Amino acid sequence: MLHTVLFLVFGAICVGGAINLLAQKHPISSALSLIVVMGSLACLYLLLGAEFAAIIQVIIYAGAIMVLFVFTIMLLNAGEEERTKGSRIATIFGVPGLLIGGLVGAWVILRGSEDQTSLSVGQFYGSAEGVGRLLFRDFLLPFEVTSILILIAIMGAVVLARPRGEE
Amino acid sequence: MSLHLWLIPVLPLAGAAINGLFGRRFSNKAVNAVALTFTAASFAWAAMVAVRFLGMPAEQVPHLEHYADWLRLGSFRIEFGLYLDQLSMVMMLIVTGVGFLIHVYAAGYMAHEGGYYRFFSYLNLFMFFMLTLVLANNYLLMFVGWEGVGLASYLLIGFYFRRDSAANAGKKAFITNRIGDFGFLVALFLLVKHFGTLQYTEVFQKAAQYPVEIGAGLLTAIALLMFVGATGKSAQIPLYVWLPDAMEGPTPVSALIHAATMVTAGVYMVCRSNAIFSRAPIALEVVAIIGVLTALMAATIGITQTDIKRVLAYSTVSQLGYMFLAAGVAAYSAAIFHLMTHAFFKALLFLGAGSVIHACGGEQDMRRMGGLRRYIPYTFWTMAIATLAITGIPGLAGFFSKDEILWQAFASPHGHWVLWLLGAVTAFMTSFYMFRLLFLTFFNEYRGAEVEEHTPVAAHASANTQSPEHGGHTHTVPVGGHATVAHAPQHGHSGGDHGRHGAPHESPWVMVIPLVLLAVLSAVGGYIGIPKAMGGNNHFEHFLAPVMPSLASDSAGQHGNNALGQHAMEPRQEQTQSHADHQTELLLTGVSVLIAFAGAGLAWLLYVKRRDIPGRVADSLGGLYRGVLNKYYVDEMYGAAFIRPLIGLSRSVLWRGIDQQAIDRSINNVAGGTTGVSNGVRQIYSGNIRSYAGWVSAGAAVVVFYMVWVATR
Amino acid sequence: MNTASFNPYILTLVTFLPTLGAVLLLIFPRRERDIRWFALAISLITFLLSLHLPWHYRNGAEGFQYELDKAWITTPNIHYHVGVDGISLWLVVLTTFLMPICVLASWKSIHDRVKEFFILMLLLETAMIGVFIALDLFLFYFFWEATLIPMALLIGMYGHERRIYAAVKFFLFTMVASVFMLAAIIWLYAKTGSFDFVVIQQMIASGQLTLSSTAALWLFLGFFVAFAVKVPLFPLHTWLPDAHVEAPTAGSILLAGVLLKMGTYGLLRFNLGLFPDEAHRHQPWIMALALIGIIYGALVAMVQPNMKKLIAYSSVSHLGFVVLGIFSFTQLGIDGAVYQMLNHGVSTGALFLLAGQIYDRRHTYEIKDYGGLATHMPVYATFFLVITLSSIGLPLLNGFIGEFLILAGSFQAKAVYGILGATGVIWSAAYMLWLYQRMFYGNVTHEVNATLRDIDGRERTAVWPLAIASVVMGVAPMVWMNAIDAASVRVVEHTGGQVQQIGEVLGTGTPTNHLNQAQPDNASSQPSAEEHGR
Amino acid sequence: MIPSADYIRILPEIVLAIFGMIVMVADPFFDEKSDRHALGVVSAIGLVAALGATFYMAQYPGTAFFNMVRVDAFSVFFHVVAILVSLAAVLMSFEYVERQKIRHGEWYGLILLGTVGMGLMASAIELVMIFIALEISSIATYILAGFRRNAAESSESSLKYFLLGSFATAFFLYGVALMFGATGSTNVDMIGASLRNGAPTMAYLAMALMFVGIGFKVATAPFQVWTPDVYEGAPTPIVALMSSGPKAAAFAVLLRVLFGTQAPGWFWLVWVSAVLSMCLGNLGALVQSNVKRMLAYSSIAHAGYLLVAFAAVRHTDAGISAAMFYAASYAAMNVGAFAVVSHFASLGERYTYIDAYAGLGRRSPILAGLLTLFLLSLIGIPFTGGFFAKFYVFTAALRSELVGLTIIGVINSAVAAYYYLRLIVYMYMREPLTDEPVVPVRFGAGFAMAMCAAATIYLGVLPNRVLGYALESARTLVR
Amino acid sequence: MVPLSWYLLLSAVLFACGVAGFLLKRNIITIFMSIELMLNAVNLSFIAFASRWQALSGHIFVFFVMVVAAAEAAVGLAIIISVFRTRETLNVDRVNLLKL
Repeated sequence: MLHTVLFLVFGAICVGGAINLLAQKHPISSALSLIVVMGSLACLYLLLGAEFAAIIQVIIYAGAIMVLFVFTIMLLNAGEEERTKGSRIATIFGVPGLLIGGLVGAWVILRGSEDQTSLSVGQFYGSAEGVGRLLFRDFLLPFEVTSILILIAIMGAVVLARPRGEE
Repeated sequence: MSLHLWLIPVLPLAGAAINGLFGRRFSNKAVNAVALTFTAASFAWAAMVAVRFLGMPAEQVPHLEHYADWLRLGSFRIEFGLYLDQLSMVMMLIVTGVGFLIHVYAAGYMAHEGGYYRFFSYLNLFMFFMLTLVLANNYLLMFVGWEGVGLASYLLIGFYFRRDSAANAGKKAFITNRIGDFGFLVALFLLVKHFGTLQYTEVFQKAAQYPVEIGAGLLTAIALLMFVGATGKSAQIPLYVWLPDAMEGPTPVSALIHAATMVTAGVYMVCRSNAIFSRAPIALEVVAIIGVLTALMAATIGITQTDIKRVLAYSTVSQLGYMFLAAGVAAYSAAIFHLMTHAFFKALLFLGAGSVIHACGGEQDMRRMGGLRRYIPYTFWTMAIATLAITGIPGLAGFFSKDEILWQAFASPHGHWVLWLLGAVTAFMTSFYMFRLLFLTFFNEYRGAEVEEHTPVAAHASANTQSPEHGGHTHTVPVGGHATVAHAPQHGHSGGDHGRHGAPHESPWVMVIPLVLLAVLSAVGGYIGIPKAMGGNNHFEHFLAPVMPSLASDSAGQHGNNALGQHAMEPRQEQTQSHADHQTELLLTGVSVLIAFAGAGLAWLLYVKRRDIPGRVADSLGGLYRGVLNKYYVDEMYGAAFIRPLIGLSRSVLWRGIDQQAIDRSINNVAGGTTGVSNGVRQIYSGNIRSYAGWVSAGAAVVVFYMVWVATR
Repeated sequence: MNTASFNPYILTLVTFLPTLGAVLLLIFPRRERDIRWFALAISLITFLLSLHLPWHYRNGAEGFQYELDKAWITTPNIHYHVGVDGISLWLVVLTTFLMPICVLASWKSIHDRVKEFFILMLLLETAMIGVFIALDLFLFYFFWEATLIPMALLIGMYGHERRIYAAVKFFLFTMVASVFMLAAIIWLYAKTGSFDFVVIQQMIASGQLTLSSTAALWLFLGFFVAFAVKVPLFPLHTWLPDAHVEAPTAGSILLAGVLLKMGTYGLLRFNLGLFPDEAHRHQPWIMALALIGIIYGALVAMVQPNMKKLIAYSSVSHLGFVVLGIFSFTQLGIDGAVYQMLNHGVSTGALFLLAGQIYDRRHTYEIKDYGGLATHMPVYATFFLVITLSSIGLPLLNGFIGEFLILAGSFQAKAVYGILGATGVIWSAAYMLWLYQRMFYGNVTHEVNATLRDIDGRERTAVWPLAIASVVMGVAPMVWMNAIDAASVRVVEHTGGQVQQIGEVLGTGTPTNHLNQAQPDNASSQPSAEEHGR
Repeated sequence: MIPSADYIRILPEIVLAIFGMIVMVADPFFDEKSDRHALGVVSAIGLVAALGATFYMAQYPGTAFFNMVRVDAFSVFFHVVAILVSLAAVLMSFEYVERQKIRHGEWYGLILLGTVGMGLMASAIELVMIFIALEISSIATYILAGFRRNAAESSESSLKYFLLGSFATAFFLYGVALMFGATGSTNVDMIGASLRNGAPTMAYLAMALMFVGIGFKVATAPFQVWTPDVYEGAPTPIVALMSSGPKAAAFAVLLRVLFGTQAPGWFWLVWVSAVLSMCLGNLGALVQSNVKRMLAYSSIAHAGYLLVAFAAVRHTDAGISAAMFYAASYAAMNVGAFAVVSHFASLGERYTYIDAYAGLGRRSPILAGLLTLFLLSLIGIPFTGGFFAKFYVFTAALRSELVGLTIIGVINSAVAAYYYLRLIVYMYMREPLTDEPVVPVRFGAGFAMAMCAAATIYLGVLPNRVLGYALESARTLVR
Repeated sequence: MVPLSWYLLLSAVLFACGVAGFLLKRNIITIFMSIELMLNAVNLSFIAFASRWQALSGHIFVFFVMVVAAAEAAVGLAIIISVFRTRETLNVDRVNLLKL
């Protein structure tokens, strides 16, 4: 029962934030609403017993990534976005496509889970310890490989964001 | 035993080759020597062969010689092989003999021409092909000669190729012949398809298995198609148009090719194929009718022409008509007989005309001649003989042959009195225009200088209007400068070096001797064929009989099988005899003789006594006269009906229309369309990220939808 | 030498010697003179080597000779399988024979990028020979495509004003068409698992591979289109005039002399060889197209203002004859067709050669720019005359044999084909003689022409062989025919056509009313066709 | 506790990573002026070493790191392709980076590290692993695409590639998530096992979304739209790289996902996508006058041809081997073409428009000859790799009775001939606009071109070995 | 008791919002944010499925996704900066040098 309520609340916040992200003209507001979404998602993770995930969701996403975003927005002092008529395709093909795809997907999801596996708080508990075991044993290779990914990202950031002229 | 027949055609070929390849470095004498030697040798060998042939026992006739296979595909076999029987022997002798004489004549006539070696190598080449034609032992080899002589005449007519009229005439001759050859070819295809062979012997055997066709059948088809070929080669309606133009060639050529030999090839072919023709009465009828009509029509034109060579040309056409008339009434031997005599006197006439032209320095218009008998007696007398011969004055060659034809036209089972009548009318005209020629040329006073306004329309202007250095009457004498250039026409229409002097003069002896010899031949040539009616017993016919057994429609059945047998002539005898007797024959002969004299008389009246009449007649007849004068506008008709439309069609419809518009345009349109589509497609790549995202998500939607549909299907 | 051991490799040698030469040419000679001489030498050696083929060819023997069959690629199962029969034998020799002449023809006329030119020529030679000797469909297709590029480059690099248009048109026409052939070949492979012509032929003939009627139809068309464009058959011929007009002399010679033959050869070898029944089914309209080609080509040729265009259209007409002969399914017809291929190679090749020689002097192909040439260039005029005559099929010259046999054959097949085809003899005479008159007779209209010098030693050396060939081929056809006939008889038997036998011919000869004989003769001349049809 | 064999099974990646870092670290030690050729050489050596490592790895087939990667013929094949492509890219960068004044260290480092991603894509059998590998190679190429920082086109192409790329990645990831939800596993084999007994609808949905993601990476319609822009703007060596290496790897992933999991129901998807790609690609290219862009369109079309092989489901091994062969030979000829273009484009990539190529056959016969070879191979003229590639594909299709698809493909390849030919025509039949000499080819680019030419011809003349190996690996894939 | 499908629906909605954002927003950074939103949506379904299958691996995936997202963010923002440097705009519709 409580679970349901919490789900509805955070779910509502999520959706609201997402929609707000779309609705807002100024990137900053969009960024903030995205942070809201992430926060409430973290809560939903908790509901699903994913402590570890919830935490890093807050730390990495809300903490690191979104800060980076805001930082960039400030750096480029991006203003209100102008509603240019750049692309008809996006509206006449993209949006209907999105709707169709979404509906079909939703239908599948509803239909796909006839078994109605319903979840409740604490029913499944993903402890950091368990995650750690799994991560450093079965998923060792991906974990190591992500280091390369990060390395690439760093290099890229360095190369691309370095101001002009100094080659 | 082999007679080495191959030498006869090959010797001239050798001559042609030598002159053709190396002649340019030779002196005229050397060229002469080569040309004459090889022709003479060929003639000599032919004569020897003839002698030995006559000595042969009958069962060895026809004498076949096979040298090599030209084609051997399965059972289909074409030989290089020669075939000697009475018919081909006669032809061979005529060709080599007359040919040799004309070579001699030409040696003198062309003495001052450029391109001497060319001329003689062509002439020899012609001899080769002509001999191949007459000696071949199968139709394809005959066709070789057939086309070959066409080629030779093309080259020789176009000998003065710098004159467009000459070039045109040559082309016209060749193409017209080709039209005829088309018929011949199809005939050959029929033979191949149904007889599977082209060898004379086999073809005749197979043909002999067919009865005489009532109605039109295979043989009729073959015969008619062959006759189409003949009309081309022998200048019969409707394909005669090339022959008059062929007079553009040097006169010896006209004599040899367009009078004596080549043009008779058609007659030879019909007679050679008598085994087929005799079994196709309808075809025979057609031949006879075409023949007589041609004779008549040509004669009428001949009356009006004023160019001496053209008169002779039309007379040739009409004489050929006679031959076909004979062949058409299945009197093949008569046809060949006339062919022979005609070869003599017509060659003679042309050579004489050549000598006249030579004398008048290249003049060909009879209206500018006259009174020449004082200047060139030999020519005059020989030509007089020839004229008498052709008009059929008794005692001369033409008399017997022509008389035989007329008689057969009347009496033969295939004959009819109408044919005879038309023939007789033609005979009248013949004698009229021939004597007209004689009188205009040799009598009265020399009109060399002045131009007389005798006929409103320029007679031979119509023939060679395109001729640059010859404008109608006023025959300008060009600067003799390019006479040194290899190909300047001398005799044709422009007085060359030796055409510059006033008074006409007799030709050199090399030209006169052939005249005399031919005169003798045309005088006595007829005596080998005196018909029974006149106490002779047609040796010639008996001689040829084995080659061309006649079979009247009724007795075809029993004679079919032994068609080639020796004794197949008795029935013929009784046929003709049964039809009519000597009295009728003599009567008709008398009539025709009278006609001949009448024509001569009229000519004498009009062109010696009362020379004002022709003009008035011409004026009074007006349109008709002009029509005849312009050869019934046949050339123009052909031009308007076939040639120009064809060219127009090809250019505007086929080429511009279909090729460039329809096909190419449509292809280009396809290309253009593709480019258009391509430009349309490129609009997808608009460069806008959100559009791209739109495409992606739309695509994703489709994919998702499809997969889910598959899943839940 | 011990020919027995040599035989299997002679074809390979002949084929790839030019390539070798091209490679050497790429590296070794620098000066243009050397390049020319080197190319000439290579092509001559190739020609001499190729003479080994007819020399040691066993006329009687069945099937292919000088055969070499080596597995080359395992998946797909592609073999290097080459060999010749009486048909391809002479086409190979024709190719090698024309090549030195082409080299001579381009001796002076090519002065820019000489090395590339001769390299392309030699590569082209390899490809062309390969087409004729390949017995593996894949190999065939490879060589087929390989001829395309050098030719297109020759046209595009060394041609005249509109060369690019012509080259691209040529390339696209042939490319697009041959793609269908590729599809057909792949389909066959997918079905049979083999590319080997002989094997596939066996499988189809023995019914081991059963083709549904639609499949057979599409396969037949796939091959047919590719070949029809190459031939070229009306209405796919429009690339030919452009290509010829723009191509350099040597290019035209090879294009007319050899490349077009690839089309007819393909029809004969593959369309008849693999799908006899289909061939019979489609005979009528193909014959009709051929006839249209003959007459149409001739008529259009007649009104061309441009010498080379005229000759090009005359080729359309001549190859119409060839197709007519091939699809008559009669021994005579096919013999004639094959022989006509050779003739056309010689005489039209010669015509283009001569056209090129006059072009070198005046740099125009417009007929109206000439006239009266005979006066100042007698030798040239004589050669031109001989070739003209051979191309209009004068007896004792090569053209005649082919045309006569073709027409006789098609007449056997169906009278009307023969008759309509025979009109060709009239047309050809008309346009060729008219051309000759306009160029050589009359007075010199343009003063320039009076100053032209007659053809020199090199040019004569180029023309003589062709002139001689056209005479010899006209007089002694059996030299070629012995080999050809054996092969074409096999084709005819395979396609159930009519072999020349008096017996059956006389069988129809019951002497009754014959004039309206079209129907009975069809019935009699190709009963085998009907039963094949079923 | 982890057997040493496992390390051998990722040896190439290890080697590449090490060399990548070496290069990256070494860069600062050069002072400004000195030329950093050494870096290029080192990374080339690294790639060669990785190649050796690959062959060594091939001795130890099997899975490693708890079913994260599997080494089998399949993965080895794509390892080799990817590494060779990167090698060619590195070689042709020698002069390029000099000319464009680009920092060597990052450039080579990114190429090497990106190659790690490709290698892992080839051998990964775990969706998450695949995802990460995919990201590695993609992110590396995003960055490399934007390397000509003072060229607006470069950064724009980088942006487009990045945004759309991550957009598509999200789809892929969602697919992975749903697949995980549907089967409870992300291991290809286990997924296959569970799908074999009845696939839930969600699996189809997942498959669809993954197809979207990978389809984007391999640029098949309708997810190909980004290709021309990105290729046009990116530095040419990188275009050469990303149009062959990551693409080949992505195809490997697609093969693993479609055939490894024996996922159902995607046949018509592939069919339609193939047709669309061929048509849209070729039609777009027809009127293209920018050579790089033209090649981009053509790469779309080629992806289409490649998908035709996927559709040959009746004879999967034939189809898969055809696809692999196609990927290999396409890599060869495409990289070769781009190598020539990149060399000819010279400073600031000026000469990428077709007019610049007029008379190249005269100005620099060698370059023109090579480019012609590659173009002919792209057309599919026999005795070039391109021919056999198409040939196998169509044969496979026909053996599966896909006559219609084959016809469309064949017609397409005929149409395509036009625009390749156009370039040849320009090179040989047009007169050059300038007579300024073409920059002579130096060792690096020369070697790259030679390598590609050799490969193209080798695949065209003796395709046996490669195709045989492809067949073998195909069989390992669909055990 | 919340049925699993609710979570999934929620994640689907969020994903859709992300897509919509990409399609409709003009500011490059916002677009990038919508991509992040999509990733988050995916994460949610991972977590949900994890608890459905009682499998921790789902959580691991979330971890990796975040890592990747971080990397992407770093690179992406760098790219955006360099684009801004050259084009002086963040409006995606104005970034269209390369077209057709």
